Amino acid sequence: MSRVIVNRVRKGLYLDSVALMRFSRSIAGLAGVEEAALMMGTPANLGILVEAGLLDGAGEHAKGGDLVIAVRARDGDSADAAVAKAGELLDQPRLTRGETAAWRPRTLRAALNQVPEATLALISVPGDFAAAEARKAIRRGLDAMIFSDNVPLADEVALKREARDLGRLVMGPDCGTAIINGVPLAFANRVPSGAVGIIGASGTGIQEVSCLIARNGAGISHAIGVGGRDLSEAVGGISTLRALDMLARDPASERVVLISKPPAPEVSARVLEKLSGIGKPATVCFVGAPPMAMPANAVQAFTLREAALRSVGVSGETPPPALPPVPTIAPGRREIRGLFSGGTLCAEAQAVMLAGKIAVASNAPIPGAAPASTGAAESLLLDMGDDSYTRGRPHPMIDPEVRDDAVRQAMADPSVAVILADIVLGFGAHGDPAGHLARAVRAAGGAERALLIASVTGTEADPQIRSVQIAKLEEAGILVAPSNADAARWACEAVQR
Amino acid sequence: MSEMSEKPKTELLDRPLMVVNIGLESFAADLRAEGAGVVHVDWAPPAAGDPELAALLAKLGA
Amino acid sequence: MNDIAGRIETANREALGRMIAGDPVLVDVIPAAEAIPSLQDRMILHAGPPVDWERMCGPMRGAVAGIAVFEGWAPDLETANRMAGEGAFDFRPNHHFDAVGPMTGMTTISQPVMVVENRAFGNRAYCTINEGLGKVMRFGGNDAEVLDRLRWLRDGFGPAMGRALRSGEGIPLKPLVARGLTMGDEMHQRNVGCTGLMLRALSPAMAASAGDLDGLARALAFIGGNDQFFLNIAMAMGKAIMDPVRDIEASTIVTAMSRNGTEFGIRVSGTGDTWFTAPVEMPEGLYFPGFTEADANPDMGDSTIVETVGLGGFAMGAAPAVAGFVGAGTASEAANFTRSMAEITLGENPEWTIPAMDYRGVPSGIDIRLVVETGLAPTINTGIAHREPGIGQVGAGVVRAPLACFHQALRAFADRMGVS
Amino acid sequence: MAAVSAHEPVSAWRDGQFSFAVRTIGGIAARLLSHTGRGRVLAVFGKCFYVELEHGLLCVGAEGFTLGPLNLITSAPASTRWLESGVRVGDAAVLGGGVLRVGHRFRFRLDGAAEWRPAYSGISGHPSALREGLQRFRLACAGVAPAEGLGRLIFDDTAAGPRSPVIDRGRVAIRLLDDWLDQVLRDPDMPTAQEPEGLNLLMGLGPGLTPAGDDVLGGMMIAAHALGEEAVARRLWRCARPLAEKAAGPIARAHLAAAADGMGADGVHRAIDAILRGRAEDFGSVIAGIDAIGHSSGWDAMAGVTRFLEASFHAREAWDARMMGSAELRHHLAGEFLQPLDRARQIAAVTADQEML
Repeated sequence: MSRVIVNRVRKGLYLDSVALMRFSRSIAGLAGVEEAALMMGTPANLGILVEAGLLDGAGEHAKGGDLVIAVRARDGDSADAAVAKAGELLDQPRLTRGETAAWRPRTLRAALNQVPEATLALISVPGDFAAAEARKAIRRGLDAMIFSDNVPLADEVALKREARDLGRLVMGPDCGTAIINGVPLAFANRVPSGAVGIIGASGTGIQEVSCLIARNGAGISHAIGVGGRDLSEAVGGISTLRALDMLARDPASERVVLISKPPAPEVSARVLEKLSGIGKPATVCFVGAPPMAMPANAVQAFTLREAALRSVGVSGETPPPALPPVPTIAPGRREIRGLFSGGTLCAEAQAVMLAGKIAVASNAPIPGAAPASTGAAESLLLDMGDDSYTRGRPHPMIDPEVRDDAVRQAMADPSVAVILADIVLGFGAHGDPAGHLARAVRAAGGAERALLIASVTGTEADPQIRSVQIAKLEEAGILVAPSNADAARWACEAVQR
Repeated sequence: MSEMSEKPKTELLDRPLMVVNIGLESFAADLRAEGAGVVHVDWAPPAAGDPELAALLAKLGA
Repeated sequence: MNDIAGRIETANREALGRMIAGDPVLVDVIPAAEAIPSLQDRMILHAGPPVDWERMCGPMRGAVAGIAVFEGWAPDLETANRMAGEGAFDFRPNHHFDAVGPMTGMTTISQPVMVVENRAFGNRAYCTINEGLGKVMRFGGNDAEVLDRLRWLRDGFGPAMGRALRSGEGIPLKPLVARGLTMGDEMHQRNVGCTGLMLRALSPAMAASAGDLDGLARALAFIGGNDQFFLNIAMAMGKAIMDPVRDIEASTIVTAMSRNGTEFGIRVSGTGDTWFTAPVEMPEGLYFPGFTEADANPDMGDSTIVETVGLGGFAMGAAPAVAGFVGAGTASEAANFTRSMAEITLGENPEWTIPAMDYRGVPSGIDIRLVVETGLAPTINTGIAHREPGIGQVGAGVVRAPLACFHQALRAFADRMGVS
Repeated sequence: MAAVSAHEPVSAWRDGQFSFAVRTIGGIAARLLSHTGRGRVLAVFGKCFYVELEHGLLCVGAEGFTLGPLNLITSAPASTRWLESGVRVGDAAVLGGGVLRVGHRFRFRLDGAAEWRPAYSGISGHPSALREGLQRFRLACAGVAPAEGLGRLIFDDTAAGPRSPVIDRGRVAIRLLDDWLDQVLRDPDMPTAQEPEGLNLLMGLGPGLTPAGDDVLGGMMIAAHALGEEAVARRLWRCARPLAEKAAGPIARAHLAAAADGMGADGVHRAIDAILRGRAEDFGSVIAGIDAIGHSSGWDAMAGVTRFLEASFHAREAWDARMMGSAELRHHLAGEFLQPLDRARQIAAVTADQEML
């Protein structure tokens, strides 16, 4: 029966022996506690604690003026509970000195009293409260960005209809990325300001396009996230239409890019009709959609990469870089396994593969791709940011651990030829996602293994610094493609060779 | 609540961004680091999360 | 649904307007029977929402026995106690008779009451004279010394102060309180500034209308020696300001907060005369040397009418010395109490400003919807009385109004508005 | 500000501050308070709180608090609980103009305070009085000394009674110190090289704010001063001081330093006085005085005192025997006070007592 010893040292705490005695007895009586002592940390007393088998590493360095709480208990929990109780007993009401805590308003209303010139409410409270907070914001004349997900659809619809009547913009819900007046919000990247205005129904879609634009020497005026369901039939594109109005009037935005999954037919008609009236050249990228009729001022792009290039005037047809020389893939290996933290990046990879005549399945399938559950297709692309993975766990962009198991499984699967992974940088994302993936790959080890191809969505100005992240991936033998679309194309080439 | 209607229409894009951050404190910290105007709200569910009272409050325009 | 919100907003704007427009003036000191015609013989008004003899705390029982002997309804304290138990006295809240009273808050027919008239609306409010420090009726004191002092107030001080006030136009209280705020008073736990200003305002007229010099000297020494003399005037002022704000349909503004040592009660403009009550909480504070929490009586008194108009705990930003005194953190944190109360009030009082907070007005108009939404209950700077009658104050601290009162009020208000 | 309770002089309360008179000041505290200075509150307990000034510590107590070298006895009501009245660790302490200000609430007026120093009533220290006094004291406090701490070392036979690691180590330390004292008292100019072992076992031993072992050493040094053996006290302190610097907190060190100057709690001095005079009737109040000094620290100090007195008695007796050269004298000395019959009963009573303990 393993016994646990826990010590806690309270620096410079004075208690008279009456109190010490009382506390020791009350703790010794707690469930699971075999012996407990509270003594000043003098060498002599430490000697006693050793003899009584009560001293551990923490207690050893106590000095004469410190109080040592020493507990031996049946198990860890009762030991910790006893030490916590001792702490409680010791914490007489102490008024902490220290500088005055700046007052933080408790509600939006109080915040507006403090800062009347506020223009945007960034809301990241739990889903079932987010719509109510957004409603308060738009009624107070603010626009709202709802980062929270799990907002009921009916709430989104009612909220956006009221916003439309009030002439306000609601970004989201589940809007992870936005850039307003050059300021990155939530999970955005630090990109130079410029003439391209982006409207996106997805966070990572905006990040990939804005970073590619930056890498091509241009910049962003604003990036407005409208949330994944805005272009659904139920919502009817209210925020997209509002965003188009805003960019139409915005002098800084000379060109517009619209990114989303294929919208419902009548919604896309309404959106394209509005787009035709903005009086500015536009690029439309409904990832996974077939070729569609575009208004005169608009051109269709089929991948995020193409949309970015077109929006900076580089024609989409420039030949993409070819797959560099790679070791030939073992005959048994046929499958491509995609592990994505970004939903739209997963969609774009599916689009590229379908165009490359490769059968694809996904837990978030685009038109033409098979649902993951059927297992029919050889290649499986997973959107690991999907609710099924993030239930009760942080998003993989925040905590890459979520993806480690899938990487290990894919590395161990003899039928997998290529493993695709996206690395997304920027504010809010993990401090070193590439380093994390590299460690997971090295840990998986194995002499003969699948080809690993990744892309890094980010800029040099991001906290994680894109070039540093690329170096870490290449050190671990991971091939790094210039964009998510290129990585997918390289995977196809590698498998078809 | 009481000065609701007279508030002038603020245009998001044509004036410096000033954010009221309600929820994750890290977003406010990032915004402050970027030099953007932000006030962080120490938010808690209305009526301490009691759904019945919260619903009443909403109907009573709180 | 939106018209409900609109109606509430309009009603609250009216309520806040009346609060700010109030013009309280101290005009007279007259016997309670003359000021309050409905106050009958053997009727004892007490602080707080209604409470009967069985549920009264120690100090209040002591005060009842004492005042019964004072009014001659009982020969001695034991008989008075027995009579009280047998229902010989009619117990009513001060608030039901346009009156307020500190701690036990005894008001009976022959006691002199100070009269504050709200010149903007013509209503009047009344409060007995503050007896001073230590063993006094408001803390349940009822021995000969206490009763003698009450007799002197009835026969000597009261009439003298009344004569002085009647000889002039009365003393406007808003500007006086405004100056008190700049002197570090918050009008609940600290009235030293306003007491001084009141003494300066009263003394010339008291001297001019004085019957004899000894009487005058004793009267002026009585005011000068009691730092809390102005408290009762501030309370009558609070009552005079809030009464016109009562009974505004669809208004969610709190018009009274009060405690009787057993229960804490609030009244709301839009719900008529109903008291919404919950068990009173124990204050957290610091005790005078020699006393500890074990000696404390639960919170008591109508003095929270001061917080209701935005002073006391709401104006803590003006009184850093009080924050330290009531053990509510460091002096520099005093302003946070005012900011916190600004979260549950609809506006600020432009005439009562706090220099240390860049002359921001004290938070005014407590809205029950904001209290329930934020969970921030009104903060009250309260004196702590000894559990035994007649020993007096043993400390001071901060106490929060129980949230349960506000939940009840919100539900009742919603029913009345047909919202469920 | 608000009113003050009836029986507290209103003068104690003025505008948010309590101001009390200091009635008596301990010898060491008086030295600290003789000049201006700043410091802070180091620790707050129920009945007293410690203030750390530049040159040392002082301890502020209410009416009826034990007299002692570091203590200020003030006019604050006896039932005062400093924590509940707002004294906090870290409060600023400012000394100047005859007033000690603590935090923003308290002012202690020093003018007119009496200084307290231990006083002995012409002790002869005659061995026979000393021996009888010791016996009477042990009889009086049999069964009263608490189980915690080292109080039970007052009695010769400590084998009885519940075992504890503290007592075990304490007994070993005391035996070593007894031997050292025995030699140094017999031969004062014993080479100083010989260190009093057992000190490192004793210092910092046992529970309590001032560990029991420190109080025992303190008692020894105080008893040494009482018997005019300042040199022995100095030698003890020279060895114990570095241990105290390293092991003990500032409060324990301050009490030890005072004991090294021969000053301890009033109760200890009264006990020494009564023992040396051998007077019987004082022991009731003496026991109460010892009990009033913190939980066990009064008893721990008396353990040190009795050990030192015992050692000095044996050394004096050996010296007399050597001088007189004959056993009869020893017998004569021993019997002088007690009739032979009483002696037998006397010895039986003492031994019976110890089993009962």
